[in-house]
Amino acid sequence: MSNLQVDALVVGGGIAGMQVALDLGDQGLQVALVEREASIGGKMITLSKVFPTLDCCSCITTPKMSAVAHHPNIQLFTYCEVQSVTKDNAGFDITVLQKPRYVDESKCTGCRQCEYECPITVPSTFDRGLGAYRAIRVPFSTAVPQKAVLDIDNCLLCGKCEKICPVEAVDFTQQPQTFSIEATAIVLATGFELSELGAKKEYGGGKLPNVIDPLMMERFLAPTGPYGRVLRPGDGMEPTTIAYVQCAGSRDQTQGVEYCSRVCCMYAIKQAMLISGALPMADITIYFMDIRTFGKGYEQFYQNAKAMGVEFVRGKVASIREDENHNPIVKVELTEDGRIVERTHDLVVLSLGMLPGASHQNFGLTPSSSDGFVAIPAANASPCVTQRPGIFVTGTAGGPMDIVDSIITASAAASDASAYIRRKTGVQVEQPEVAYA
Amino acid sequence: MTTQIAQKETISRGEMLKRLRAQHAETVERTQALLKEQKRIQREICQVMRENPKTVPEIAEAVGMPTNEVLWYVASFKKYGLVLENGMCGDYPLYQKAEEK
Amino acid sequence: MPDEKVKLGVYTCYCGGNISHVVNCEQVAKKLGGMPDVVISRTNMSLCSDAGQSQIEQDIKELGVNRVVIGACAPMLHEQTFRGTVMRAGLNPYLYYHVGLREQDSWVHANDQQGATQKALRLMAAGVAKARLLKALEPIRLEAEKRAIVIGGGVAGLRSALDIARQGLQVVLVEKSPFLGGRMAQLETVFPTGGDARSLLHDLIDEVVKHSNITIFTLAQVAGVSGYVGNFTLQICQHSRGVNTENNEALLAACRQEIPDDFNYGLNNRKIIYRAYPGCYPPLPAVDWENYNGEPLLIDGGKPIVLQDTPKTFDVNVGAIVVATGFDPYQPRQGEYGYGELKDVITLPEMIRHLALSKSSEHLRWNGHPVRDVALIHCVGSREIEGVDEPQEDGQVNNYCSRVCCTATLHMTEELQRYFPELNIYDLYQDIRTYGRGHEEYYNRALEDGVRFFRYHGEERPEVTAAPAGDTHPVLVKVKDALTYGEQIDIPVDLVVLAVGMMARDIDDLVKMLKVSRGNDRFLLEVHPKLRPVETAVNGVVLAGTAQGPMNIQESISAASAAAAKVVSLLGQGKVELQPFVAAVDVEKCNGTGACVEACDYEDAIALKTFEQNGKEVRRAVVTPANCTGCGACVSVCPNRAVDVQGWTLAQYEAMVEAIGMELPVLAEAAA
Amino acid sequence: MAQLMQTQQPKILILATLAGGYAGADSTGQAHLDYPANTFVLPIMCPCMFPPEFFVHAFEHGIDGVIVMYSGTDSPYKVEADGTAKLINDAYALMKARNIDIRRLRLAAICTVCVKPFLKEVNQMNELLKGIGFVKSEIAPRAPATQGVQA
Repeated sequence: MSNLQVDALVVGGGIAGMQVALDLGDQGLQVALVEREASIGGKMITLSKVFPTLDCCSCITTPKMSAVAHHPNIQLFTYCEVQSVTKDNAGFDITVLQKPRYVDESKCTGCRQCEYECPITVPSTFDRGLGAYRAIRVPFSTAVPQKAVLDIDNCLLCGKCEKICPVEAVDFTQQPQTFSIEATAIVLATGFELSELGAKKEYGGGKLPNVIDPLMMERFLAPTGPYGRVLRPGDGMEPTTIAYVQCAGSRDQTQGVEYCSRVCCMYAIKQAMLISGALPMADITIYFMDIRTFGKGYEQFYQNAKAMGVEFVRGKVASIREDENHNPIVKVELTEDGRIVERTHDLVVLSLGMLPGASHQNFGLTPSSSDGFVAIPAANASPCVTQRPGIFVTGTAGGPMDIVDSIITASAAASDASAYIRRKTGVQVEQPEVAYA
Repeated sequence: MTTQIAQKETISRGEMLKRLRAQHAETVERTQALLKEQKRIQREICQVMRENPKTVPEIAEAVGMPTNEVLWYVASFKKYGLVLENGMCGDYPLYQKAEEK
Repeated sequence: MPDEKVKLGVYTCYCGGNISHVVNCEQVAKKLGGMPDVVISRTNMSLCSDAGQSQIEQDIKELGVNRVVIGACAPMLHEQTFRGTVMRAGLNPYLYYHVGLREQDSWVHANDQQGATQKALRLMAAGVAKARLLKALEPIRLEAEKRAIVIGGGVAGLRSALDIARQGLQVVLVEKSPFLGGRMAQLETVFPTGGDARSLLHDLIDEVVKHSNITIFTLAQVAGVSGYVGNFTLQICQHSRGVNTENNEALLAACRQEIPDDFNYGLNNRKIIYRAYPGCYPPLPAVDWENYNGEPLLIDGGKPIVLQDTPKTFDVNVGAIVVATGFDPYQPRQGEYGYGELKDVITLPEMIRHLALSKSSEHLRWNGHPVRDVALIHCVGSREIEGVDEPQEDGQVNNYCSRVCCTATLHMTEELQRYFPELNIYDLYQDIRTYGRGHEEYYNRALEDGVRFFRYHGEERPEVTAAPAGDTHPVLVKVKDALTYGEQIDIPVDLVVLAVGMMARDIDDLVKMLKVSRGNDRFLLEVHPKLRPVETAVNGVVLAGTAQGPMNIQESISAASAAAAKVVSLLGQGKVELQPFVAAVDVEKCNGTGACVEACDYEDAIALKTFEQNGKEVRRAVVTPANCTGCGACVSVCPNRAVDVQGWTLAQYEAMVEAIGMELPVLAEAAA
Repeated sequence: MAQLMQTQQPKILILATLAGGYAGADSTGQAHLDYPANTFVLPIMCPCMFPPEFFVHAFEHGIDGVIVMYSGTDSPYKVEADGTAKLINDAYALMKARNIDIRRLRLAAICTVCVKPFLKEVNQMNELLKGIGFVKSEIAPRAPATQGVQA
């Protein structure tokens, strides 16, 4: 592949990265978007419905994914990783690794015949390991691009997929390739990682089968989830009492995470409401320290959940163990009267927090703060500007935030980046005709 | 993730496949063992469900496997059309083997 | 094209279960497939996905589908998406009709699956009936002004103006008051960086002032709005400054009339010729016309001068409008927590100003006495509960969280301890919401530094009363403290600070002129929090900062930059396209009655014109599309049915109504 | 099948402005509030495009109740408030001429977040129709005079 010259490189194809790319593209700038997974969509596409509107998440995300794929000014590179970056006067020279899909993207039609033919079943990372897919598969139903990818580490090399493919797209000879991108500016939209389920040993996450993380619950609530309904993963029972333990991965110095992850109160409340819809008989308890429903329409959302009968219990959860039927038992000190009680639930969700995504540190582009997220030296003047000129940050790469805030900071980063690009290149960019806008 | 770059033009397809096989010998071996295991478990679970729909704990008891593992298999069978959900027994959904196509 | 046979493609979306859990989509699709002209009827798990869109494209290309009907979520969300889809397949984007089956069917009839399925079928059948009559339309392409107006000169407005200007567009910035800076100028240090508010602000103002693309009007307000995206005309009314560079110092010196200084919330007085604060921009003082008593000023024993306001009115033409009108702090009712009745109860913004004025003192004093004990109460005017908290005069109960007050309050406790370490500080809260990056640290430090916290329930807010005569402190705060198992605690204090929330501003006139909407919380409403988070329903009008809802400075700046990005995308190319939903006259049917012209309320939208037709001179109605809003007032009055709104014709509605009213074949299968 | 027969209910047509009632109906949906399924909301730009005859046309074709949900004085269209009121009054006259109960046609101002008023209107119309039944039971055949009005 020859060198590609663009105005901006966007690293990360989650909601923030997609929005940055779309805004820059709409302003007439040439954009390359690099995503390490086989599909764009990020964490958001795995969610069920989103607060506070309870829109189906896929309905918000998929059109943006589609728009990115079809935008005349955006070049999309999935299953790619940034390997190294060098800077000269003109801008950045970025080396990108294209990982082999073992499927020719230009031929694959996403028909999934290979997936049905593949004999080996592996845990689906899209379903947080609780569902299954095949060693060759289209990553998920609404993936963009809608192309198969082969997981070579779980492959038998039996060749069945190659035989059945009607368009001869399966290609075992693919090799890792590197190519270069020259860009005037870089926008980091590398996102977050959910904190470890087992990070707080007292809570039994990762050991007790019915203590789960919130993204697992998102999958249970999503129509395309692993069970097609809400079941506890320990034994397939429909839970009737479900508890949320708030701040299980945030505001906890013992875990080294002092900060608030901003989204956990709202996702817990949202999930509680969705569970009430899916399992009308279920009792849902949220153990919390402070409820932080600060966004537009969020406090009303919280009050609605209370009115719907979701139980909010202020208290500090000390530990979680299980009984002989694998029912988690939550030991909690109730703030309201000081009692320490044990309450048994069918299923416990640990409201885990946001940790910085690992990838941006790999390129050594720009320093992080003590919290691990990309440092933003002048937050009250330029909230998307990093310490390195020409490098911008958006979404959760720059600290925990919800989808609404990620989208707004994405547009803000686009504004900052395009001003930088115009100043640097001095070129008046001709904008494309946006038909039917 | 391997990062070595191959000189594609100079190596034949057969040679590349050979190399791929050599490079992944370990994972292929592991996966082959896994496939055998998966086939056995699939057979056993489907056997249990053949007569009557069963819950996950019932299947687990019959095949002597942990319930969470059985659930994972059932979920995967359901996704790929081997198994159907058919009613509830208490708080547990019942699963039965789908008709062979 | 006109004689081409209609070939309908009909798509019923599952919406990932949102629709299909209630509506039997398969049955609906099957029935639709049997209707005349329908060549393909499909369902899809998620039609808006890439795969779903590709399916439609494929059908257009391969089956020759030339009318598309989609039943899915609200048209508001995805009508544009699918217009793009059909366009990519080479079909005119207006040969597509969108039926809302989610918000208006599955989500509201969850308990009546059969009814919902029948309704879906009828709505889709109506869509099919309309689609048969759809005609290809072309958007109206107009030249757009490469200039935007930003209304409001606070931090959000300044940031928006700068970001738009940096992209090569012209900007007009209007500020109602005589000085730039807005609410941010009234702050001292700002969380979480601890930077100085006014120096941050002045860095921004400097850039704005120096930028050659930005024209600033202070003392200026919007008096009228006309036009449409790309071509708005705003009437601006600008008051006089009242002084000039030659006479301002002399007039300032001569001015004797003083009023409470609103910059410091009345903590001191200022003259009616004033600068908001030292170093403000513009540096030239201005006359406070609202409060000037009209008395002449004497300069150096010369002629008495009566200050005169001679407002100027002028028009600006812009392509887009950024609304950055900001917020007002909540003003507590008389007697709310003793405010207005007890001198020792003040609001947090007042406290910020008071601290600024008393930083250099050895001890904190208020109302003539030293302050040793101070209580801060959170959520005043926020998180109010209907039926518990007293509504405001207009019946409003502020049931929202104001987002910034928790961290602002804890920031204040830190500032107080910094300057007056001997103070005892009590903090009364419901939930501490220090959510932002670097915010939780304020809470942790306050806990370490001995701030005493009390947690109250929204249903039982603290009470503030005057202490009994002879008490050690003037004020008593009573709180039922959930942290000590509901113990009733009396806290005697010298000063109570109310952490008041943010209120939407009284900008009724502007809202009416712009035709934008407000939410239940009275802040300006975005189209959708995720799809179009800074745009209003009025094309070309975008929101920046706290006019939209509570935000801190960092968030306001992000929102302002985001608004700028939207404006640049819209106007950068110097032209905009409008939807073609305007009146169109069928000259064959028109016989020039002029009823339409009479019914039309818009200037130059429809007029009778004389021209030649088939060799005869005729007088017929002619529409000027750019001036037509598509209201259809002309349609209902035309005796010849010669005029219609394109894309929304009367014949289409009649066909839809007939389809809905029709006795459809018994839905036996749908009922199964 | 028996169930099916029960669902032969009166049909309510709702003409709702995109800037008002239609968005209000969407808001009602977003709040997942239930109302009867015999309601058919059609989006309109502004109700003043409908000649009075249109409503009679609807009643003739099996619609039992019509609610026009407009934006009232908050409309983006200058003529909407007054123009619509006049059209509805004219429609009432035509309805009377055809012996149609004029309560079958209602005008209501519904805004984008008017969830409660939306439900109230729908429920009220349903209550009314329960009482007065299908329009076909009362509508008089087209009189020559009415045709004259239409022409």
